[in-house]
Amino acid sequence: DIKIGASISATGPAAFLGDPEAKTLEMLVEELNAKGGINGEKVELVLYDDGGDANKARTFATRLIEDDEVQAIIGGTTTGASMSILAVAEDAEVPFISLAGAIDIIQPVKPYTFKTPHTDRMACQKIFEDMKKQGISKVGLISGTDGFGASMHAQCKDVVGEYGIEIVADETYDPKDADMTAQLTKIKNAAGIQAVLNPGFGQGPSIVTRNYKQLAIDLPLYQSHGVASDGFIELAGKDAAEGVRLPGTALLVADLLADGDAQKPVVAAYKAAYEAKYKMPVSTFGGYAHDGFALMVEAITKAGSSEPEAIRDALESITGLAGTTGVYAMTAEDHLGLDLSAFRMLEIKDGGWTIVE
Amino acid sequence: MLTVEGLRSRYGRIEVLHGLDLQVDSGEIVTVVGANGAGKTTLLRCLSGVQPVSAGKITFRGEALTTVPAYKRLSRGLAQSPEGRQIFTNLSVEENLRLGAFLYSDDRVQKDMDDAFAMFPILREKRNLAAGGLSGGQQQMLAMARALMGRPSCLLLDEPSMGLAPIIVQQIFDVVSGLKALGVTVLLVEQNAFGALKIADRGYVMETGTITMQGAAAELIADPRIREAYLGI
Amino acid sequence: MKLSSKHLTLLVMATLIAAAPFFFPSGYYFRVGALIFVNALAVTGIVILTGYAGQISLGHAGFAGIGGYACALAPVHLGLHPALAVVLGALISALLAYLVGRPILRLKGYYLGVASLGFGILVAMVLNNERELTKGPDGIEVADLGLRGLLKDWGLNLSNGEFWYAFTGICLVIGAWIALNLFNSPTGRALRALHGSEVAAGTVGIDVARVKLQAFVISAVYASVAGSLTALQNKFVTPDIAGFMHSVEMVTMAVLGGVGSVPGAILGAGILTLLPQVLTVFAEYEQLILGLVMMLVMIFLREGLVPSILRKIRGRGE
Amino acid sequence: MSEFLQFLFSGLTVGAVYALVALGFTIIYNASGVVNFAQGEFVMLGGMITVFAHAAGLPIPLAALAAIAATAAVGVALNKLAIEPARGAPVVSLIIITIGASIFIRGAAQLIFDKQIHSFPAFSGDEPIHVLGATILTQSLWAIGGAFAVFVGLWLFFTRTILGRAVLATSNNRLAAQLVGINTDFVMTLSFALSAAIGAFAGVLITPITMTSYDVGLGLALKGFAGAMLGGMGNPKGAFAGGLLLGLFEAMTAGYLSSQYKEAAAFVVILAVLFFMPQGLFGSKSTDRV
Amino acid sequence: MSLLQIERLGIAFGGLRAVHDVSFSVEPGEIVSVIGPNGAGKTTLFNMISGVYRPGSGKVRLKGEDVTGMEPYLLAKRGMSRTFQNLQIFQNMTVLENAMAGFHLQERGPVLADLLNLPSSRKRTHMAEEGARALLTRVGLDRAADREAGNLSYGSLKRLEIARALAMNPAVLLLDEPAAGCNAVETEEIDHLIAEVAKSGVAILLVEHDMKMVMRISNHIVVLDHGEKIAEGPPEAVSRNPAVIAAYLGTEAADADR
Ligand SMILES: Nc1ncnc2c1ncn2[C@@H]1O[C@H](COP(=O)(O)OP(=O)(O)OP(=O)(O)O)[C@@H](O)[C@H]1O
Ligand SMILES: Nc1ncnc2c1ncn2[C@@H]1O[C@H](COP(=O)(O)OP(=O)(O)OP(=O)(O)O)[C@@H](O)[C@H]1O
Ligand SMILES: [Mg+2]
Ligand SMILES: [Mg+2]
Repeated sequence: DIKIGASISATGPAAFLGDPEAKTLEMLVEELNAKGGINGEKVELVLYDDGGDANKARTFATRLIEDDEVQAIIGGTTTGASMSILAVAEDAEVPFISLAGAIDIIQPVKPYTFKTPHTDRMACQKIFEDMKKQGISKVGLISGTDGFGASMHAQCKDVVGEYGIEIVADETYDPKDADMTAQLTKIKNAAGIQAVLNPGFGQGPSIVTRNYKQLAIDLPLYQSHGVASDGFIELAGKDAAEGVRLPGTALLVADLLADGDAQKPVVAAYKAAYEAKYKMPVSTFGGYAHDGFALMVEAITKAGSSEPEAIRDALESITGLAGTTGVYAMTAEDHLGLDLSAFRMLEIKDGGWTIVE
Repeated sequence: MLTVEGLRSRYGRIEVLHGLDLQVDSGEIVTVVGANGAGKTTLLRCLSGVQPVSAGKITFRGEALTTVPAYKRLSRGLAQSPEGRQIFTNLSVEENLRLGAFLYSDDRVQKDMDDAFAMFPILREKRNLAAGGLSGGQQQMLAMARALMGRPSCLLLDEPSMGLAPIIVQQIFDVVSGLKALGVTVLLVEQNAFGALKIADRGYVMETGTITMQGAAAELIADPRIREAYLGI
Repeated sequence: MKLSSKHLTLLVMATLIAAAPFFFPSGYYFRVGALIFVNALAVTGIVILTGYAGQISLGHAGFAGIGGYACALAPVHLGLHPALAVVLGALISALLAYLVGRPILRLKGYYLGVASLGFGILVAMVLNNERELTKGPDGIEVADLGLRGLLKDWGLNLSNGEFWYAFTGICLVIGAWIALNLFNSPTGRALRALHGSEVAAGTVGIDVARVKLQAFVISAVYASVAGSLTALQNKFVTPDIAGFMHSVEMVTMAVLGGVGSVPGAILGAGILTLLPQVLTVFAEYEQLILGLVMMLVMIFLREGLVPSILRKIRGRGE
Repeated sequence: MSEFLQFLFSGLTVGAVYALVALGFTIIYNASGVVNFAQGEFVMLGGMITVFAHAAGLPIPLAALAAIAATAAVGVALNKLAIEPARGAPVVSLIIITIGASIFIRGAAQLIFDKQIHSFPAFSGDEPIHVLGATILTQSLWAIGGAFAVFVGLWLFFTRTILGRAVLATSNNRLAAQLVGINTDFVMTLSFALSAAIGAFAGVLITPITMTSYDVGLGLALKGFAGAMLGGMGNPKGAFAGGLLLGLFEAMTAGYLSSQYKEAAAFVVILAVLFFMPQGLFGSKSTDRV
Repeated sequence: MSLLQIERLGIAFGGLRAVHDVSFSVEPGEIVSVIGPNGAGKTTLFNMISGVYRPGSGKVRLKGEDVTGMEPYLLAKRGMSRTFQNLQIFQNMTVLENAMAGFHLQERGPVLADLLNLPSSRKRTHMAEEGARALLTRVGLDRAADREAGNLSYGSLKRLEIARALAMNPAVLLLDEPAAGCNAVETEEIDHLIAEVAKSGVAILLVEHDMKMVMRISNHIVVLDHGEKIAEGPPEAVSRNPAVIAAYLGTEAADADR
């Protein structure tokens, strides 16, 4: 048997991300084994819930490697957890695919660590690219202080200059805050402001979006990929969400993809299976786990062995693998294998998603 | 009226009452005297139900009381003015008294309160003060008054004269005697054995958890053993 | 009798720590052991503050955070050896405890709880928000302690897990020894006295404010060192270490084991560290069972594990 | 001016949320001296049960009533199954029981419901009310009004009814309370039922503003606790004022200083207040003498 | 210069003048009793002298030094010690440890020595334990030494407080109703103890409602009523003072019967 370990934040502050990830992995393993496994070998998934706690994640990583003796690890919903796991995995030379956003995970490149989600930086780039196209040069930021929001906030500030855009207001909110009108009022009153960007996930962005409408702020509102799910539209309300733009993955707009799109069959199949099994809409984050698992399976199949080093080498050589997030092309220097084209700029129209190109 | 048979009680593993027998007849004043740590307080706590009984039987007005929860005993007619006063320190004096009559909401409550104020005028003066701000003796008066608010038919008093000025001690003993006239039965634990025995009908002497002597109050006062051990004469 | 009970406790502890590895089926158990020891060390500090002196803190994780981040930052920015960073962290924690403790220790009960909570949240917030320095919520890497390498040079080759097991185990025994010393010392008696009655403590000459502050500082140092050890062991630290949940966890461990008892601290830490590890097999039911166990322990062993069990044993003995 | 007004509205909205949670602590605290850390879970249950009952077809008002009743039952169960069996345990042990209960309830909610974020429509629509250039949502007015109503109700309960005083007596001196004929077990049960119901009521009122999910309890409990302490634990006046003030501090700090450190600022204010008034704004000093 | 000198001491709670303009002094070896009706202000007076309350007016002088409003622990260092009307026992400690806590000023030392269990710390603990055991024997609690203090009966706790206060080897000792809760015989034991302590040169200030005891052992009596001093003098004089009889003793001289 092949043992794959996973440490995921199925509960805790990042449960919103981790829960669909855990569900996805469980579903995919089941599917795979039903189809006969990898090269005839069944796959066993050892799944732990680290609650988003880096310290716990490290313990589970140790447990996966030392006690469960897994051949590879997927997981690390949050960046902190991923950083903890990768330290253990690198030490023990076990391939590890992270599901967290930060670029630090794979930069500098570490031999055994890979990741599937786009980086925060790419999301920022995608957004600023779109803004630039719209002729926007002065933006306000309102970010969540959780890991996701803070990390993206930092990356956005880092790259914003490249697009000739200036940040004229910079506010934050706590992920549990109930009302952001105070921050938004300040942003609204910032001189020359042309658009607002809200990095964050969970209920925060929904509240921001509602408050945005409450204050009748008449500027384009950009959200991050952190809210790329149907739930966001529902929570923020159709009215308030109207016109919001965000960088999303193919998964969210499965139906709208062109027929020739390489990702179309993959996202359609995943979406159908997941929604049938769990009776809830897919989310971008579950998609990360889907891709991580697909990469791992592909690598093990290609390697024809479950030797860690062979898997690692195989991972590095994967090209053209279509996932929900994008089409992966790993190299020895690039352990992510995605570029900006994987993101699609989406806009909410009439309570649904549309692709803006 | 109140009968105690073979009462045993313990704190954790240490038994402090080793099979007490005691009886109080209706309308009587009975006093219990004994040295520090003899178990007098424990006995009263058993009677009011705040102390678990490990063996023995308590009967009150012909009904078994042993398993009746503490809060129901007042409605059966049993009130206690406990050791350490146990007033509601955060509530006002008036609220303390009102709670003494928690079971009642009729007009008599106000009348009883007026009586209490008449008995201890200082309490009227301090009626709105948090009871914790009272002096020690004033708190003792409040504890006594609160017990009376419960309209007991049998009153358990644990050292009611403690910390009171001589002039008030006298008054307390007068009040207790007066209760008798109202038909209230009293079980009185006192360190002021002399004063207690003077107003009591009968008395018990308690030593380390057992009754060692009992009899008519007058006899006990005269008994040289008692005079030496408890009255200091 | 008193003296021997202290030495007996330490002896039993040391023996258990030394003997347990013989029963470990895999390296992972060393990691769990080390986690238990580090937690127990922090909880021992709570025993001193809450168990002895009766003061509640809901912000002690703040000190753990300072200890942890001292190890992350001092080697990078000050060029300190990580071992010295532990000391620096402890000193900063002690200093902060001294400064914060002076005003807040006047408060009582829940009011002290909320004030210390505020302190913990402030620390967590700085760690979260001062990205330039701390790299924010995602955490920061921590230098290697280097002791393991040193031991290797001396011919003692331990795996990472084994090393941290041994090292934290030794730290715990020392920490427990100190706490047990304190219990039956003049200062310890002063602490417990003010727990009983501050007014009476004052009238026998105990400088209540000062002694309380001493307990606060000592317990802060415990938390700080525990935080440092966590960071060094993980070679990574996130602001969670200073989070409210971590503070609550410490207090819970202390109360579960028996808040005035040093062996209780270890047992409480052991249980609450192990339990989630065991419960992972129940996946979805983990939280449910964890909550249930906490309630059941407190209902049936209301003074906490060790004191309640001791009472039962003694009860049977007599 | 309109800016200030907007900050004020924001603060009142948030403050109403905190005040509602803070008020929930009052009764159990007054009956037992225990800060019930599961109070936040009551708020969560109020919101979640309403959401799911609504999804199952009940109209919102009915769903809300069902949620309040069910949560009150959970409160009673908590008392009967966990608090009462531990009677006589030290207060810290009881607090740990409530923490255990909060973890337990959260775990159960995650199984029974789900881990998604939910909400239901505001009672009177999403059209904000405009006042001098600032806006406030009608749901905020519901929350503020609800908090005020609960505050008045509690205040009357504790100062005007004998039962309310019996609750205070129970925590002040349980032994004496029994001696005057108070059924302290019943008082405890009642307190848990009322506190839980208030919590659920809060959950119903604030969910359209804050949204809800199985894990919102802890954060709410924390803020409610801080608000209650600022005002003075156990006093409904304190809970109401403390909660509102905390919300206002946060909004004003976010508006005029830094949104990053708004919570820090709020805690600094709490520390400052406690420095001068160690019992909170309206807390009474313990009068025990030596 | 008296050992303890009270000068025009006063305090008010809200509108109530609990103590007003009270002056007197206590010499070494002297027993001064303060008597008066309930609520006269005796305990409040004690609380001001011992630093538990800060006086509203007036001065307290100890060994000639102005110690008004000083914190209790500082007063303790200067030789003042007291017991409480509302018992203040260290419930979480054993009887022996309660008494040992009384030796705090003698046994305290550097915290570091205590943490590391240095010989100096052990020696101090040992010293306190010896002393405490001797004192417990003196008040008749030696057999209860290892019991949890919270488990003692009321009367025993009173004595434990006296032992703890004596442990400090005080120059001035304030006793607030030491005999409350004790029967006549037990009261006499306490009598002897107090007299003995006084004989060793300690200045004793006593509040007590047991007139027999007060008359027996006091050198001097101060009578308070409504916070003011209404009489003062040797026991015989005070007990015959009509104002004192009216306010406090009552006409029925109950004690005479005994
Ligand atoms: N809470 C308790 N736990 C353990 N033992 C106790 C407790 N309370 C009292 N005792 C013990 O029980 C015995 C009887 O105590 P009790 O208080 O009944 O005596 P008492 O006769 O009222 O004495 P006093 O005259 O001093 O009030 C004593 O030995 C006392 O130490
Ligand atoms: N903190 C306070 N708040 C309000 N009133 C107080 C406070 N402390 C004392 N008093 C009042 O001051 C007066 C004096 O009280 P004190 O305790 O000194 O009397 P005492 O002479 O010791 O009486 P007793 O003999 O009953 O112990 C009392 O009327 C009391 O109610
Ligand atoms: Mg007694
Ligand atoms: Mg007094």
